[in-house]
Amino acid sequence: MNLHEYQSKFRFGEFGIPIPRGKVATTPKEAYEIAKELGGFVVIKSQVLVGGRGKAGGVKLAKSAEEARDLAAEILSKTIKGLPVRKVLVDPGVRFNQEIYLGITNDRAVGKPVMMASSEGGVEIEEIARTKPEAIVKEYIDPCFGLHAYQVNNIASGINLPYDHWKQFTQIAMALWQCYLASDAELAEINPLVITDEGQLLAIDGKMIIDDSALPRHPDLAEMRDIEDEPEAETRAREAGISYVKLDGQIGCMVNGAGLAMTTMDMTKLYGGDDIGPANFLDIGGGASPEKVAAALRIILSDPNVKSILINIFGGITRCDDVARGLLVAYEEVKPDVPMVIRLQGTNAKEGRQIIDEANIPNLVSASTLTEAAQKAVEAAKGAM
Amino acid sequence: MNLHEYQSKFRFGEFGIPIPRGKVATTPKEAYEIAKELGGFVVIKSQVLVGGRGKAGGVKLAKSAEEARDLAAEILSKTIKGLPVRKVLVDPGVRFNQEIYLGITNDRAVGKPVMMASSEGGVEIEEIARTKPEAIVKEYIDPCFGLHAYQVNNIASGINLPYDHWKQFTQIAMALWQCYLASDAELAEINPLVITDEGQLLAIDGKMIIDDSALPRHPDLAEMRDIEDEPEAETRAREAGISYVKLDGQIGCMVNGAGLAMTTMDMTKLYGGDDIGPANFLDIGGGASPEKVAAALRIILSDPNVKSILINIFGGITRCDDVARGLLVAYEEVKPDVPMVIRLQGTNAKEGRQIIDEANIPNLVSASTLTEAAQKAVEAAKGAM
Amino acid sequence: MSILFDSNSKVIVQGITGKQGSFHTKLMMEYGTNVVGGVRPGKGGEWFEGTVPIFDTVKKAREVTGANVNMVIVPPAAAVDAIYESVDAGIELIIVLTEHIPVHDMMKAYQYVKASNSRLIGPNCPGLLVPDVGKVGFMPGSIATPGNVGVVSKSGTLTYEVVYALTEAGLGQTTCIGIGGDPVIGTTFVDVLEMFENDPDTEKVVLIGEIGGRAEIDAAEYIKKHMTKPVAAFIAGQSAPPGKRMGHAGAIVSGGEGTAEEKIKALQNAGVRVARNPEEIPDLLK
Amino acid sequence: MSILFDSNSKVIVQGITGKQGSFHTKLMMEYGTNVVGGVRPGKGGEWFEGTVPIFDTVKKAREVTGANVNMVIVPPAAAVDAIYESVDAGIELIIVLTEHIPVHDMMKAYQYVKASNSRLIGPNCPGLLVPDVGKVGFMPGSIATPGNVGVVSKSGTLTYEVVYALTEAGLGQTTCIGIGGDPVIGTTFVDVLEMFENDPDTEKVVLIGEIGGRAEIDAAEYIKKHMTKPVAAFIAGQSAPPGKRMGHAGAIVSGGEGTAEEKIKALQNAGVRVARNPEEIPDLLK
Repeated sequence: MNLHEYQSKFRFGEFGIPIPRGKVATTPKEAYEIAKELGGFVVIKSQVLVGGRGKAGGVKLAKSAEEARDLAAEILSKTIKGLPVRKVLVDPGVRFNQEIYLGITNDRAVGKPVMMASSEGGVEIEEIARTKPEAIVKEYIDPCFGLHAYQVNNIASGINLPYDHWKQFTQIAMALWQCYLASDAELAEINPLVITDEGQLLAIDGKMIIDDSALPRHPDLAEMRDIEDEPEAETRAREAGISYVKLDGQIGCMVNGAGLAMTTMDMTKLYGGDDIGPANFLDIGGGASPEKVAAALRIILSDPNVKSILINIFGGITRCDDVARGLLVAYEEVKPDVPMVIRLQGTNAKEGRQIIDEANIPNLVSASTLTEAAQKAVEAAKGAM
Repeated sequence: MNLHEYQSKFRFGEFGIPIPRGKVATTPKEAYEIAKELGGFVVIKSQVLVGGRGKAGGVKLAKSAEEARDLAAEILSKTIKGLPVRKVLVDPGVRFNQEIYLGITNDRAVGKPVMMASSEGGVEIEEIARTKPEAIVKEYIDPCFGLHAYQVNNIASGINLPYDHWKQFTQIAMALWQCYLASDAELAEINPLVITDEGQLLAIDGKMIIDDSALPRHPDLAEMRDIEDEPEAETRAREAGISYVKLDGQIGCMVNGAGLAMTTMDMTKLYGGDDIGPANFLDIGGGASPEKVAAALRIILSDPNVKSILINIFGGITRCDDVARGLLVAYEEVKPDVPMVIRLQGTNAKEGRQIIDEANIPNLVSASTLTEAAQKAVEAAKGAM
Repeated sequence: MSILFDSNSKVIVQGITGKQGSFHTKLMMEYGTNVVGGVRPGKGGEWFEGTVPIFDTVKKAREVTGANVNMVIVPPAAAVDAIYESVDAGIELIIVLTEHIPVHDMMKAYQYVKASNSRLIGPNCPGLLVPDVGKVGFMPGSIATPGNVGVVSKSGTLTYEVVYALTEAGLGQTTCIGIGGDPVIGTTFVDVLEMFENDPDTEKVVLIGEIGGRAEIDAAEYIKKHMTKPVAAFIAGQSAPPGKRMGHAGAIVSGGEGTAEEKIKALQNAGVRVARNPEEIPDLLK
Repeated sequence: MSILFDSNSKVIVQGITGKQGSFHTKLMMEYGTNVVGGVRPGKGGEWFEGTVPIFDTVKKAREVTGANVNMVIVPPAAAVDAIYESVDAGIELIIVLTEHIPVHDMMKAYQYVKASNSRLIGPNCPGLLVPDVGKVGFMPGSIATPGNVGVVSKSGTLTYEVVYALTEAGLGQTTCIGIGGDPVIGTTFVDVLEMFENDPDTEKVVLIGEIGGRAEIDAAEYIKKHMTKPVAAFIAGQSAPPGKRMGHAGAIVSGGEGTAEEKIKALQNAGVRVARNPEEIPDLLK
């Protein structure tokens, strides 16, 4: 789960990391009040869960409360990468002379957290990795022993941080580690951490990603999920216990298993070419009760781009005849009007296919291989466009 | 640092371990009030930092508030193993049907904490180890990973605890581990942990020893030190940065280094025989400034049993001539009237001895070997007895 | 022959009394797996299906039965404890099916397992299957048949799909293993490839990967340097957008890393035949 | 020859700019020890005594100087971090002089060192000395002389006492080592006895123990089973009462365990000549 900049920074602040004293506004008037309180010189930052806000005009400097109000109005009316801006963070303006990157993430291959830093902050770490990899300093953190103070020294030394700042840098790095740990974060990143003209370190932008699997033990973090800022279908899928990601294509997919669901998407793209592709990722998980199939159908159909539906079930423990029966019940309930292709394979596939065929539903056909199913779904989508 | 029973139990309580709702009394009247509040049936427990309180008559059951008052008066007038009883804990009486031992201590050889339990609680663990070692179940705890829930299951299974109690036992064991950890304890022990007639687990006696080296980071625990309950000289020594332990003999010892200080004690015993021995352990540490030597002299002389003083300094980094000069200054200040033997060896020993000899102080003689010094100190003590 | 599991393997099931645990244990026993015990605190002394003894702890189960394999099918909050318990009890092979273990917990447990003599498969994996010998986990027994192909995969149903396709094409398997779709897992592609390379009965290998992480890149490097046996592969998620998690906790392209494209390129560069479609795999092995 | 330290050893001092650190480093250099660097964050680039470079981190110090020994003489709150830093920088021998490290911290660090390739001596130890070759720590150089006796001790000044007595009696030393008086230490009697047993130049061994713990009992067992060289010993604290800590954090008889009596008995039972008085030791070796 991604946190907004303001959520990440406020949380950093709770762990003792110095952050600007900004506040969130949802209207130009609120932005005006905050800016006035902060002395007029502020930065207005759109709070949307995508990268590249700056380039998209979602971050602006204001020299007065009036200007802040006008810029907030402008930004609040924007849509950035498909997401309407609903909130802005109004932070005091800061003059600084250096931008540092400091972040912690999980290194999957090593099975350890890694702290990364660079004196070339202010751009994305991947950008630094591409353009100046030698400017990135890494310290792997033993998850059983935690971040050692000496490791922060190695980092400070590695990025040539003047010694005057080491003490504060150590406090910040340790606090970031504690915050990462206590939040079950996959990423906790300060970028940039600036050295202000007054010689203080300050976290002026921040980002956190929380491990979804750990949310049950962090109700406070789970509450931070901004459901306004994600497609409504994803929210509903999560509530139904279905794994769903909205995509840009035309073929709605319903599959059991994440790997097979990705594969099914890939097949629609393989046979669909440049114009046709998957409308979504959808894994209904183990079992396939009529209720779950119906919920999945409704979620898929809530996307107006969907022109056909491809249902691909590999019956292992799940029996295909059960799925077929479940689908017929769900069909009656949802009454989808787009063409549907169902492919059943594995345990009791034959019986399942027979049930579908005998139901004789005009817009529901079955297929025996994934290739055949994908080709049929592509054809159907083309016919409906 | 040893904690009193009530300090240990109240701390256990903070970590969620069920303890009796008792209170501490320093007067019979207070004991009466507490007993009345608790319904009359109470146990009065002397709070002194020694073992074997029960056998010494320091723990008594009362059936009424009046009896509690009288028993408290009796116990508060006692001296147990040389320590006057200044406080009693008044706990509600509890009826129970099983006594369990549950403790965590550091295993030095393995370098890990070890949790120990036994269904034969209520006596000291060393007693169980002697009489019924197979009744002790151990689980080593990896200090980096902490106590695992499964280890508590192993213990519960090992002591044949009925499954009904496992859930509560796990909560208690985990809480004890957290308490041990958060307190930098060397020992955290519940003995006994009883199963009450109502089927609940309850920690009716407890003991904690805190690692002295960790006290600087636990000001709350450091404050719990009961200086009333230790010899005054030990309190003063600690304040002066001197390591001192009062003993029962007649020869006051002043030595640099813990191992050498113990050895010097041993020598006075070796040559003193059954009647003469060390009056104290005293390590003045590195260096030997006149102030420190003077403080050490005063601490030694505060013990009225001291009949002679043996000063044994091995000059390594410390130079013996410096020590000799320091001693003369301290001597002038403290003016001890018991015979003193000083043995200087190592760096600049010759010069040191010359300084002592030239000072020509009637009750201060020097010796060149430890054997000679010990023998002279024993003779001097005998002469003064 | 097979890898990791054979007719001498003795399996206990931790979580045997749970709904999923009992269901799958029955299927495993029907398939012929030597299930020697179950673990469930408080049920020690009882019997599963009248024939399999239940113990309170893994330690006891191991002492009594001599089990060397523990299948862990307990809720996520208890799964990591089960890993430590298995390691400390001296279990050789720990197979964790449980999904949704927090990755911080898993990183710690991973370090612990790595320093031990135990091997961990998973978490969040379908387990393994040795045709006609036994299976530990979710894989349906009906889709597999004995042969000379080793199958290793991050996925569940996609593995069944491929194994089924192999069986239909007359290509039997030595061992089918799902290593799991979580970011931090106990056994990687490289570990399994090495075992297949050293297994005399495995002649060909199928690798099924997906987007996220760089395990497939490491596998490609290993194949290039050390493998003599032919490998065919499929990488799922070619049409997945960056920054979005595709079901599996580990299936995410982040910061431009972990795309299907780079994985396919690396594998092809190592001489692996990469299928565009999992149904092509049998042909690529012929 | 000596154990653990020889003329090829390159020493860095962590805490070189402190009062104690600089004082002892000078003495070590005067004695001929090859001190190649110092570590003090923020002083990187400066020089100690005009000849020894100071570095911000152990990593840098090791990279530049090739040091294999780190002497740690920093405050207790920083000492455990220095151990991790030394291990992670690949230092072979870490000698920690610092006293009053909390034992919980030390237990964790001990596990870390044990799993690594580094050896730790201490904490709370006087260090080691190889006569006429070098010394790391507090031992005064003047009391020692080269010879064939290996000395290992839990103590500081008591060690000096014994080494001085040996030297006075014409018995030189191969190596004198103080392993420290804390409850949890990196190198035990058994470790050092094994090294002395394997060192061709060490012909006789002196062991100086004290009350508390069971390291001397373990040593006696080792001597009985494995040692061919004669061992003389002294155990301090014979007159110490139970339950009282005698200066050293580890010097305490608790629960009837760790008495001088049982240690002496075990050593005698292993054929060790135990002195009643440390000044007797040279005679017991003759």
